[in-house]
Amino acid sequence: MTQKFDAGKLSREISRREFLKWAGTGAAAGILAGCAPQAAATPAPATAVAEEEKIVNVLAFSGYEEPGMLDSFEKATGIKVNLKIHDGTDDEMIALIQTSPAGTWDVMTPTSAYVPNLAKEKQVMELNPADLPVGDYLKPFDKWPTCFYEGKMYGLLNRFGYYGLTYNSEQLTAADVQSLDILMDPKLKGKVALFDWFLPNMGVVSKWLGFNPPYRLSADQLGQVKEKLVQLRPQVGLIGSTAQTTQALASGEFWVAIAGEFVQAGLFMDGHPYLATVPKEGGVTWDQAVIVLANTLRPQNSLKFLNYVGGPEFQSKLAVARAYYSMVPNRKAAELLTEDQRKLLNMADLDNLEKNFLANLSPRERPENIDEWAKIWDEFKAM
Amino acid sequence: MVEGLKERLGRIPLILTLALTGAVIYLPILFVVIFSFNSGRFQVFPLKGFSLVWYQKMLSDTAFMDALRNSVIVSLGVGVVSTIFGFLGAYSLVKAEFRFKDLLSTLLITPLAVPGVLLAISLRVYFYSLGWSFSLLTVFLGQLITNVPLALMVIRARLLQIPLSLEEAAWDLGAGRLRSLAEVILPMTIPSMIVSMLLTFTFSFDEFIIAYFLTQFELTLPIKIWANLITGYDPTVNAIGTIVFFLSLVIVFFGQRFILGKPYQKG
Amino acid sequence: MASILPLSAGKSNKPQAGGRERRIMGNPWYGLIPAVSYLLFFYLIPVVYLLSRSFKITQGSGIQFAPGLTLANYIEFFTARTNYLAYARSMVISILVVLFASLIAYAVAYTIVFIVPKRYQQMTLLLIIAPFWTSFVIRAFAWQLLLAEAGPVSAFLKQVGVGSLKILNTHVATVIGLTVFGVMMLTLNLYSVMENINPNLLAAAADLGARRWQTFKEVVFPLSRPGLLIGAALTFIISFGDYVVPSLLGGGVRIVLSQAMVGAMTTSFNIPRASTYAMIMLVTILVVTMPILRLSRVGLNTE
Amino acid sequence: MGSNSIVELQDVTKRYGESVVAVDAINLSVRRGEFLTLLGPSGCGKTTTLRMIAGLETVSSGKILINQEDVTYLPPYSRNTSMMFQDYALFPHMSIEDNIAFGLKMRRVPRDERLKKAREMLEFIQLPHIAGRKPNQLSGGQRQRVALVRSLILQPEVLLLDEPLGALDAELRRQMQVELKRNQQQLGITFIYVTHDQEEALSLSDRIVVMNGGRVEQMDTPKMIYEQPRTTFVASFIGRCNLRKGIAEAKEGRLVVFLDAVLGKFPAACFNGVEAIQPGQRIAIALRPEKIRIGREAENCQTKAVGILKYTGFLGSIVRIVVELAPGDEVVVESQALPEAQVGEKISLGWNCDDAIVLTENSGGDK
Repeated sequence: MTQKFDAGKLSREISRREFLKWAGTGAAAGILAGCAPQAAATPAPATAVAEEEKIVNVLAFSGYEEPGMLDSFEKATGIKVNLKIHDGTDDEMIALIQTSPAGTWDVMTPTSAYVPNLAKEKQVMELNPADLPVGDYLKPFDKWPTCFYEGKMYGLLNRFGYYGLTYNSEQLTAADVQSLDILMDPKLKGKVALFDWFLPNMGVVSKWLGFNPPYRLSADQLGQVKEKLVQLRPQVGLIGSTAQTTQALASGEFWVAIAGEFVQAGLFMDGHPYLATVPKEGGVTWDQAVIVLANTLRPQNSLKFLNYVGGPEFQSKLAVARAYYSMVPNRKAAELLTEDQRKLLNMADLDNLEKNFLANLSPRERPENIDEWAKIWDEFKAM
Repeated sequence: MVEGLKERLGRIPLILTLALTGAVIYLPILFVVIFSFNSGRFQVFPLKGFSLVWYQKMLSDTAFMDALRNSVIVSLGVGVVSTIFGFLGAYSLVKAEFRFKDLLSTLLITPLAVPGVLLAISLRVYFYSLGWSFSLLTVFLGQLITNVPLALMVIRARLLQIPLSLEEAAWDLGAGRLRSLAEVILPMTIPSMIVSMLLTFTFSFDEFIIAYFLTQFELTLPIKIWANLITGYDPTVNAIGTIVFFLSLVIVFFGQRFILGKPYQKG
Repeated sequence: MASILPLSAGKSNKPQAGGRERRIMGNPWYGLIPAVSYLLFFYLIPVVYLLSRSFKITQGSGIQFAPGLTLANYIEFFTARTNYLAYARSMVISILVVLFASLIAYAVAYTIVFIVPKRYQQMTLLLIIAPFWTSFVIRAFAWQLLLAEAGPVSAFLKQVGVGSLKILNTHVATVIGLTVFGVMMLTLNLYSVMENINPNLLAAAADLGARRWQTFKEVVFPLSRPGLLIGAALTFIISFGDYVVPSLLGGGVRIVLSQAMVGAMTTSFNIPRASTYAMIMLVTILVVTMPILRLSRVGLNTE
Repeated sequence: MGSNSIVELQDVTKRYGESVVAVDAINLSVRRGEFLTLLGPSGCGKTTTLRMIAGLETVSSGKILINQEDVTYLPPYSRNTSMMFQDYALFPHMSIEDNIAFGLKMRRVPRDERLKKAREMLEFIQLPHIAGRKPNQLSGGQRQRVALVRSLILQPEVLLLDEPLGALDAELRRQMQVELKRNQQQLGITFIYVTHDQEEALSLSDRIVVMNGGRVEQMDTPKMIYEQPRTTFVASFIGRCNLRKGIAEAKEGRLVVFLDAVLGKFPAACFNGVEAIQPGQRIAIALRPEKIRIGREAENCQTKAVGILKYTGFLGSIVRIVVELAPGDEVVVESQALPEAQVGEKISLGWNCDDAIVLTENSGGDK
């Protein structure tokens, strides 16, 4: 479904007036207004720019909240980071903006695939690459296509990774997982675990069928994806949340999952025999971009924050966050990691990353007919 | 003799049910406690080894400590305010007479029959319409909805046990309404106020869905736990769960005198 | 007993016709001001406002409404399969939970009151309800890990050769999770009514020739019915409205009503749709629990 | 009403809602220093009346005067009356001395002074050793005494007692009755006493107000109430009595009463306290059991009847017997000696018309 944003209408808050009229504007409203916590009437932007409150309100996926992540930023700038960790989907993240009074959020971290649309609707602030540490970024992340709209930059890539095969190295060899076809192997019956999130899984299946780009499919091609899923279904023993899937692999009951470093690295570090690879058919990437909302009251603070989270210190910590490991686009950050960590994250050879590693990966996009995709997934699960 | 034996045999399935129910209720808690001491990150058997690492992590995690502090602040506020509101309301319900009293009494307890998710969403829309920002204050206001009626019911039950003649005796001996309230009613209601505080504090401390919808940055403990569980399978929550469980056991056993205590015996 | 009629405050507080009589000690209704005004502004108005939105449709974004009233949301609810399936699931789950929890809790409470020796009774009850005071979210999550196909319960079942457990992410798991909660709640309610049964009544029944079963059927059960009914009503309300357990244990696919409601709010941010679910949830709870509560005569006015 | 009346009720009415009338326009005048008892069955309005005097109950209409001053709308704490409650209403969370000193505390008497006064009160009831105890550590009699002095500490002019002996067992009750009466005489305080126990009322009171259905049936000294009840209700409520209804008729120039049952007929001439009975009027006859003679003694009586002895009960000083005159028509008799007849045998009864009390049917609210 498409998110319709209209900042102008929002700020006018028609419904609010209508509501207050309805509730009676007498004593009731008086009492309520009297004890309203920092009533969030939108202040004039001019004054806001002149003297920004020393805070920045951030809606991010997990990792940012872990101990020590933001300390040096807060100390250096004196800006307090108000952080809300989002535990839903990108669509919900965007919806949350709508359910909060205008100007509540300054920064958020959606999948970059959502950025162009947000830019088109003027929900996000344009960024100047010169203000940001993109110069330190590895290729091609300095010019990651989905961070741009009509040639202008709106998002700063923050972390990324891939969906390939994560496998139990005691049960399967590297040769076994060369191809996605291994998923159909009789010995893996009931041993395949999948995340309950249709876009990456179906993207990988699309690649399996040789469709490239994987998220722009004809009705016929989508039908083939569905058919492939139906064939795969008996092999799949679990479709669960991140926690469940990872747990399932750790238990040794399941041997393989369509996933990359964000699952495998954690398992590996905890001593479970898991490795990850991109099979020959390829895989899809995942990523998160940092954006500044167009109606922010604190653009300067937000830019400082973007500079920090794009910088080496933060990125190197984010790469090995407790929540999940990820690859990071800042070369200096990668260089701060240990040799082992880089190897684990497929970032040992930074110069040839694009050529060797990314060649076979397609960016995770948002298909036009996303509802149909979701429906197929639901049917697949219900089988 | 045969009859007695049969009766005694008839008890066995009942005792088994009790034991089994107890086991099932404690199973998840046992699970949490065990894995809070397991050095491995994932909650799978076999265990990796004994470790206090998750407790250390918990103590050094400022976000958890902030959430704990926020929860304590909100729950204390909810406990105190709902008990005060509950006491005043219960006193009036017991002592005053007015039209539609039955209707009002019923309305006052309806929040207990409305699912939290519904209250949460309605307040989210409401506060949004009023242009309020979401904070601990909105969580506090939201959680009061169910806790004020709860406090009111607990305290009212106690007030109904106090013979009216005691207050009348005080009036007769020269006390006004407030004086008799302070000298007679209040001291006799204190046990129920303690129960009310304990209950509302713990209900608020554990409340998830209202807090989830009504706060922005200031997380309460259940939201923090939820976020960690959904996104990061972090065993630190096992450490927290274990500590919360044992602390509440202590509170429950300390408070049992009040919670299950015998009602007022006539002087 | 006309002479004590007005004294039995709360017992027979019939609204005084006219209410013109002056009360010498005043009429301290004003103690209700904080609670009532609070609930008016933060409960009644928000809930009524939310419900009223169910007769609106959005215009543009979810917080702006087209003028006029409409039944479109209700029509949508009753014609879209996903919606009425969600409703049916909520209903079936809640009924099953109430049924199972009532049976188990009844046996548990009965055992505590009539079989466990007197001095251990309170301790046993406390042990059964103590988990009430531990984090609901953590417990629900622990159930998720326990019931997982890769979890310990499944491992145990495999060990004993029963086969693996495939119930997580189905509503079987939801029913289990909610039943455990319902058992605690019902046990507490049932204990308090059963404990109040005068033991002389049981002795009298036995003396009059009733067997244990007959005593139960004729004396214990009728006297404990109010506790059972109240507990069942509360369990129904919680099962029907809970969001956490169906989300953590039931999987995200075959959603229940509360999940549909939260989804309408968070994913599509469609307030009218969310409020339609809210209205339907509230009406259902009212229709189901009112007769139960009436039957057990609870409520503040008739204790 | 003279100036020696301390409490006066003028047309005092208490209504609950539209339909229930608890007290129906009663008039009372209580004399200074007297022991006045409100007597009646439960629900007759006696307690409500007492509570209206105390100020614990509003008056629907009418007026209450204490010392000629209108107190109808004064709150209880502004009236110079004190109440002693049926359950004593001792504050369970306070010690005995704090309970007794409570009234003084409300008058803001300093702590030392009020506790001294409380101990004096405890001396007065000879219980100085219980000062520090809590009410639930006392016996029934002790509680009763404490409640009494708690009410007396403010030196009220009128003490209102709401069945204060109701919770005690029979022996203690008699003891406390004596003590109450002695205290009242010693202190010279006006007592308004509510009870449903007629013996208690007869033995304690200077005057008794018999109430029924919210109305005053009769207000008089115990002797007059017993001997000359004015209504069938009073007659049957105070002491035992055989009550028979009938009709007065003119016969041979005299009034004769034909009773509905077979007790017999009475010549009108010997009726007590009856001013004007018209022929055709429905009346009632009340006969106290001790006025009926049996066996040989019955022979000299003005009216005689024969019945079957149904029951004999030995009560110590007297014997109570029941005689059936006709199926369903039984008479209770109290005599000093056992009857000669055996149960089931015929026995003759007799009485003099001076001993019969004649009541006109409209002379009181019959239930």
